[in-house]
Amino acid sequence: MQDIILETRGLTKQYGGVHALTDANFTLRKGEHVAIMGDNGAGKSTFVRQLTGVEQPTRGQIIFDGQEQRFAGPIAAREAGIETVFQNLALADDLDVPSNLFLGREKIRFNLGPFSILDKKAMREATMAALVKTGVKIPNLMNTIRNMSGGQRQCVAIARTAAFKSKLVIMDEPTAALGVQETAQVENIIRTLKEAGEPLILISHNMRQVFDLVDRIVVFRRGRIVANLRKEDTDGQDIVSYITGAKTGSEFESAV
Amino acid sequence: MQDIILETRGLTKQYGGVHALTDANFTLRKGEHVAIMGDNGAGKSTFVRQLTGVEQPTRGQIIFDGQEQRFAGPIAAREAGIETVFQNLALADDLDVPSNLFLGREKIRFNLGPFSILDKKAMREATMAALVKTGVKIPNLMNTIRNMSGGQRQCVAIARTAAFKSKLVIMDEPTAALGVQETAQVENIIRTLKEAGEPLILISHNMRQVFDLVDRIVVFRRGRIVANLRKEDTDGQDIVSYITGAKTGSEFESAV
Amino acid sequence: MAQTAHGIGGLTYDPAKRAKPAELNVFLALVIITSAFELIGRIFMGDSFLFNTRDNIDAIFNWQRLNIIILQVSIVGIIALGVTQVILTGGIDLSSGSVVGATAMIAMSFAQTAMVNGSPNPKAIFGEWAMDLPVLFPILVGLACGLAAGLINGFFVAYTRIPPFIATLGMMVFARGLSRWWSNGNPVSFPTESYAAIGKGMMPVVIFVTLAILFHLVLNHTRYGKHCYAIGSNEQASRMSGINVARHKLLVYAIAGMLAALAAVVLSSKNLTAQAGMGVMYELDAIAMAVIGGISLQGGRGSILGTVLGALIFGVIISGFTFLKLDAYYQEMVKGAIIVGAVVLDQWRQQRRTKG
Amino acid sequence: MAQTAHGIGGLTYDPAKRAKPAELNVFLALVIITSAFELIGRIFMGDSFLFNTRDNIDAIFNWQRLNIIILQVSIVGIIALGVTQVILTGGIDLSSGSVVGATAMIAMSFAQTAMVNGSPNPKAIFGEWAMDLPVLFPILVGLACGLAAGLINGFFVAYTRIPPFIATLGMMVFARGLSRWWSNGNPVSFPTESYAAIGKGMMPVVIFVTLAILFHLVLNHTRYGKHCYAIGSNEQASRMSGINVARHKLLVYAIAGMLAALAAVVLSSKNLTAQAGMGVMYELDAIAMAVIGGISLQGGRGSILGTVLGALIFGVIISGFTFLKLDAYYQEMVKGAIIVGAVVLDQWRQQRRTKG
Amino acid sequence: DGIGVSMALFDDNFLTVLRNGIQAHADANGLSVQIEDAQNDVAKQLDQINNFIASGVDAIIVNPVDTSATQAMSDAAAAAGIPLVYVNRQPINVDTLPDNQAFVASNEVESGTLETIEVCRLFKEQGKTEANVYVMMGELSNQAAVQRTADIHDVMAAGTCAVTLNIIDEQTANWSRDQAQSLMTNWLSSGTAFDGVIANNDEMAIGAIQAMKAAGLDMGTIVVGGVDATQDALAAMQAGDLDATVFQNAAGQGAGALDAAVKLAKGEAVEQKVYIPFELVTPANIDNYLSKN
Ligand SMILES: Nc1ncnc2c1ncn2[C@@H]1O[C@H](COP(=O)(O)OP(=O)(O)OP(=O)(O)O)[C@@H](O)[C@H]1O
Ligand SMILES: Nc1ncnc2c1ncn2[C@@H]1O[C@H](COP(=O)(O)OP(=O)(O)OP(=O)(O)O)[C@@H](O)[C@H]1O
Ligand SMILES: [Mg+2]
Ligand SMILES: [Mg+2]
Repeated sequence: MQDIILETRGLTKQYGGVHALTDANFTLRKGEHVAIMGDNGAGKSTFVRQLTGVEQPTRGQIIFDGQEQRFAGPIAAREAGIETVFQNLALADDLDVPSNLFLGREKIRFNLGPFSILDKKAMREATMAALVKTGVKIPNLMNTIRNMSGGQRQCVAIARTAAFKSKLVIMDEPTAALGVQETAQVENIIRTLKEAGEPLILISHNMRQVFDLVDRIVVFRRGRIVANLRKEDTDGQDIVSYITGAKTGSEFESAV
Repeated sequence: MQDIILETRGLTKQYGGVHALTDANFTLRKGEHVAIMGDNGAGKSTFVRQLTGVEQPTRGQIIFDGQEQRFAGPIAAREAGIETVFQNLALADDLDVPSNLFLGREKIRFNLGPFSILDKKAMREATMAALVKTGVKIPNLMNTIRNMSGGQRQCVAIARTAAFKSKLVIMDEPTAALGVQETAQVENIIRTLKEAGEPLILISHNMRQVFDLVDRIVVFRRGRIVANLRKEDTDGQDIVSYITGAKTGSEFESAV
Repeated sequence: MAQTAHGIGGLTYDPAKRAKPAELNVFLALVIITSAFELIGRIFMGDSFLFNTRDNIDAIFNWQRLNIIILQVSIVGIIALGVTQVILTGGIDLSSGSVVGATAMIAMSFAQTAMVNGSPNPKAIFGEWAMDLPVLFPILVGLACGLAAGLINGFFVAYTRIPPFIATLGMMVFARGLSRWWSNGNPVSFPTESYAAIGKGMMPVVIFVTLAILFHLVLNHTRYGKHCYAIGSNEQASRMSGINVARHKLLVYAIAGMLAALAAVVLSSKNLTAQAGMGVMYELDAIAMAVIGGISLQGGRGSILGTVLGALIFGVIISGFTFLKLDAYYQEMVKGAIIVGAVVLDQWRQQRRTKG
Repeated sequence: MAQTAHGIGGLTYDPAKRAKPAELNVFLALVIITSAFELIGRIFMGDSFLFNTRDNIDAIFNWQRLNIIILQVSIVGIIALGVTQVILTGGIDLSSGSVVGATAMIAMSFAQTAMVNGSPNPKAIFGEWAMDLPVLFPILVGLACGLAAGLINGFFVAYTRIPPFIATLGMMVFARGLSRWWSNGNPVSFPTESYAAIGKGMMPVVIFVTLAILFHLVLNHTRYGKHCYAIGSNEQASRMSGINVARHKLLVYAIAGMLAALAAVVLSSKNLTAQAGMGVMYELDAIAMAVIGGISLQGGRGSILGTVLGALIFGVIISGFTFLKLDAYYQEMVKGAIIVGAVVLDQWRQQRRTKG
Repeated sequence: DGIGVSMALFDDNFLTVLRNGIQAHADANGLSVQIEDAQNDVAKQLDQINNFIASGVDAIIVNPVDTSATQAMSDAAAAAGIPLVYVNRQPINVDTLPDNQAFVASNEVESGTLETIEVCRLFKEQGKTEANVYVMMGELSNQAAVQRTADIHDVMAAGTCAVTLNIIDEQTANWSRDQAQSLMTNWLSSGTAFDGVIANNDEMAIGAIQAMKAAGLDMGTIVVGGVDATQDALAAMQAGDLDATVFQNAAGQGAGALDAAVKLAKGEAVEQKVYIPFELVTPANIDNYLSKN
């Protein structure tokens, strides 16, 4: 199908003896917003790490934007157009906020290869603009990330993803540490992505958020996909019973 | 008053030029469960770090259990009877789950001072028992914490706090990374504490959770306490207006 | 919920496929290097590295070779045991070599014998009163020196929070100066017979192996060991969890200092002399043994077993070179390559494992 | 929302009270140590450390003293610039001292002059063809050696992921072996006049200061610098954020190798000879300069300015001792204490700051 | 004021005796000397000389780390007009020294030669025509080690050896007794028969002896030679373990250098080259040396 941006076939990951992800078959259409839900330790972040080249899957295929891909590392995934907010945020503790926001793609004034001169002013201003959208407050942007509160850190990571164009956005529990206002702002950012037609994978434990934002919900349980439901066909109670194992999607019965 | 377990007077913390906490006057009665809410970066975790001796306040007094205290470090606070789940969890990444759960107070078989022989079996069993209460699933307890999912890590930190008797429990966003089931379990743990009469300070951004669990809500804004409300006298909408600064508690007006 | 022997439910877990201990790779490197020497010897020299090909001897193994392999690394090995503990906590000890020098000088000064070949000891440091003392005396003096050095290191690391690299670098420079000042650079020689017995024959090996077993047990089964790993893994978290990090570090550096001192006693006894330049570069060798043995310089990961295997790799390399009669000018170049190779092998296998 | 020059709203922020740069403390330590020498000199020796009290000279400052303070640390200082970059990325370079030795030998072999005092060069390594070559030739050969060593270090660190400690330890042993093998331990001497000019007089200082300014700018204003700090701060995060960590490390070690090679050229030119033992322990001195200058061995924190100040502290200590005629036996003991003291001071002030 | 001294290395036993000789002679004559340790680093040595110049000393004594690096030192001292005396090792610019510079040294070629010829003589005395020996070298980057090892080969090549020498293996033990013990044990474990050990210094010779005794070898039949005539070596010789060593008058060299420096500082003329010969020490003449080092 032409309109599929991402597909995985039989994606599997084992750590030592731990079967963290087993035979995941997943598809995402262009412009679609999908949520992944599931217990703690169900394998959601593991799935993200395989997609983004942070780890190499034990088995299975990833087809992104029409081509089979085997990302050697996160750089490859990002260059292919996947922007990710990782659960561990992936921030450099000793750098200030603008440096983190532009980590790996700094704005430059002269191109001298690796020795290109940085455009610090432009980065600072762009950082302000990107952070204001998340609603977070940071009294001093020149402080290091180490000194930021949990929510401030998370907002920096989100702003980083939102500030760059991409073909697919993945967010792993982006609002877990955010306050009421900031959560609302970030949800707005996600709605903007929807309007812009950028596809999104959202991992969240927040039922309200998921039903507010996405088109489709995929449930992970014990390393396997156990349900794949359009928002209209389900409700919170139903999802919980998939998460807890009280129910299993008919097409996935063999999986459990 | 006899029944006050914790009181702070004029507690203040500045980092370089950042006024993270200003003149916090806070009281907690024995057996009382209080929630602290507020924006990201409002100073909630800073408040916790001053209470627990992780940092030394710039100014102000802490009166705990009837005595003025100036905890030199987290050890002193813990010895005085304060158990804390920190926002950064304070886990040792290279150790396995039981070692983390008993970090700093290992079960021993022979007392030989620092060279006391560990009772590994007893610790493993006690770990299982403590973790089952949080509802988390961990396929291999002997894996290092580094390899645990976000929620698994958080459950280990919570189980650690709940497993030991104390005079005061502080939890800084304990359920941020938890799934639906695990959150419910941890809320049950908190209810058990209430029944046992152990006082609690809960930091959370989750309005439903706060109204479900605590007796009183304290709101932080820009490093200051701006509201102190009994649950019965308020509602979610009201709290949000305090958080955003649309409203300020009458007795705190001078503060802003 | 499925509660099993190894965990509580959730994902499928297959204990048979669990990660192998990291020491296995180090052991493999040891085997490969040894076999390489054996093979090269058989092919190019018609001689065997490990087995006896001489007619006049019955033994199958060349015991002399096996002994020297361990013997020549056992003194630095004793130091490496202490260094391992320091590195586990995320620290480093650059002072051990110099502490060996200073301790050897001081201890030996109390271990001298009055008469040498019928004439008074030409290297006497003190007067009559310090001659022919009971052997326990110099040993205790030596251990006290090591303890003092370790406590000073530990004090600075733990209570002033300066980087261990600097604290122990300062002690390295200081102790080397002390050992030169002690007797104006003159060697201290001619110990009593009982002192000479400490490092005689295979005694260094016995001491090394005993201590290795002891510290293996201590690191794996006591609170002390657990706290070493915890502090190295996340010092801040350990402090927040109520471990007295400062006191623990003081203890770790003190133990490392005492082990260096013990190595000094054994070394000076084995050599029947103490010299100001003794122990130069031992600290680097000791650290290298630990790192080859798989310890992480970030702290938190490693083991005594690994360090012992790392020491053996060193021993095999030194003996192997002499066995091959490799030209001295090439030896160091090849040694550099082997050290790197051993760790590359280790790393490569570990990566394969996590990728699998 | 209150959007100010330094941030976006929230808490009150008072820019006047923001944290002082860490280099201030190092500078303070330098001032204190220098003043201490000046004071001790005035009180106990009736002489001045920094000023001229000799009648036959007009100058107020003892320029000779100031010059030698910088001159004697400028060669190790050049190395320290490279080491600073390596440590910033969370690595370490133990090979620089040995690379200096090997490079000096090799470069000098192409910088020899054919005739010495009318007779053929007694230390000639190659034949006629290698004599009296243009000065650029030995310089390029030297830089190429350093580049090769750096690339090998970088390759192992970046692509096989072995600990930098081991990769560079291997290179340390290898390069020292190479420098001994090169001419079987014999020194290589008698360079051409143009080669001798490279390290003459205050040239080493000029080179050091120029490079220090250059790398100060590079670390603070280029992408290269930013990535050094990022990788040292959190390598995993840097990788996840799309920095090509492996390629960057390769570059960092290559630059460090070239700086060591440059130091070797200057050193051998200044001394008019190259020796297999040249540069022994320079790696430790270079690392110590950087650490005294406030760099964190965990990576991510530090600066070139700090390293330069650290180098100056070294220079003042060495000159101060000679000035005070301090007995060499005590010198090292005192030096050890001063190194520790300088960093304790730094640490103590930093802690006070964060407590305030 | 005073005299600055830069020694190549403090940790070396022989140089320690030389250094103590300078100190003792200075104390006896009421002179102030300041002795620095160059730690075998040519560059450090040059810096020390510059530091002396900055402090305005009357004269400088240098025990060169590298005899081919002396040109830069001579230049620095000459530019400042401060007298300079080289001690123990012959500087490469010996023939072009300025007027206010001198040297007091020994010729390293003699030490290894004397040692080797004596070892050969002892083999001959045992009735051998051919002998297998191990050679223990000092630090490979040290010129004394390189020279003394070359001396052995030169003696063999020149035919001045009384028997035919076969070198089984030639390895470094870095001047150290401990490394020499390990090296010897490694050699012993190969089981090759040998007749003697020629070591670049006494410390290594003693280490070899200790290893051989530990393995139960009869030291009466094995010939061991060293250089330096240290107290430990003389004791080993008295015990019948060490067979030959070579004495170099360290204290005498130190005192001579100091005298020359003082004279130059006063502007008096001195002999510019003073050679102090090595002397062979054997059980026969050992009594002459027992109180010298
Ligand atoms: N490197 C690893 N080695 C061993 N086990 C691992 C590793 N990484 C993850 N695991 C295990 O794999 C399982 C899945 O982890 P994952 O992080 O994908 O969970 P998750 O669904 O994201 O959970 P959460 O909601 O808590 O973030 C967990 O049981 C975890 O312990
Ligand atoms: N060590 C520090 N140095 C400088 N600023 C700091 C430091 N620690 C915290 N801050 C600042 O103090 C403010 C309060 O931080 P704190 O962690 O208390 O927020 P919080 O209320 O817990 O927020 P969150 O809900 O995001 O966890 C933030 O603006 C933060 O950037
Ligand atoms: Mg996750
Ligand atoms: Mg917080």
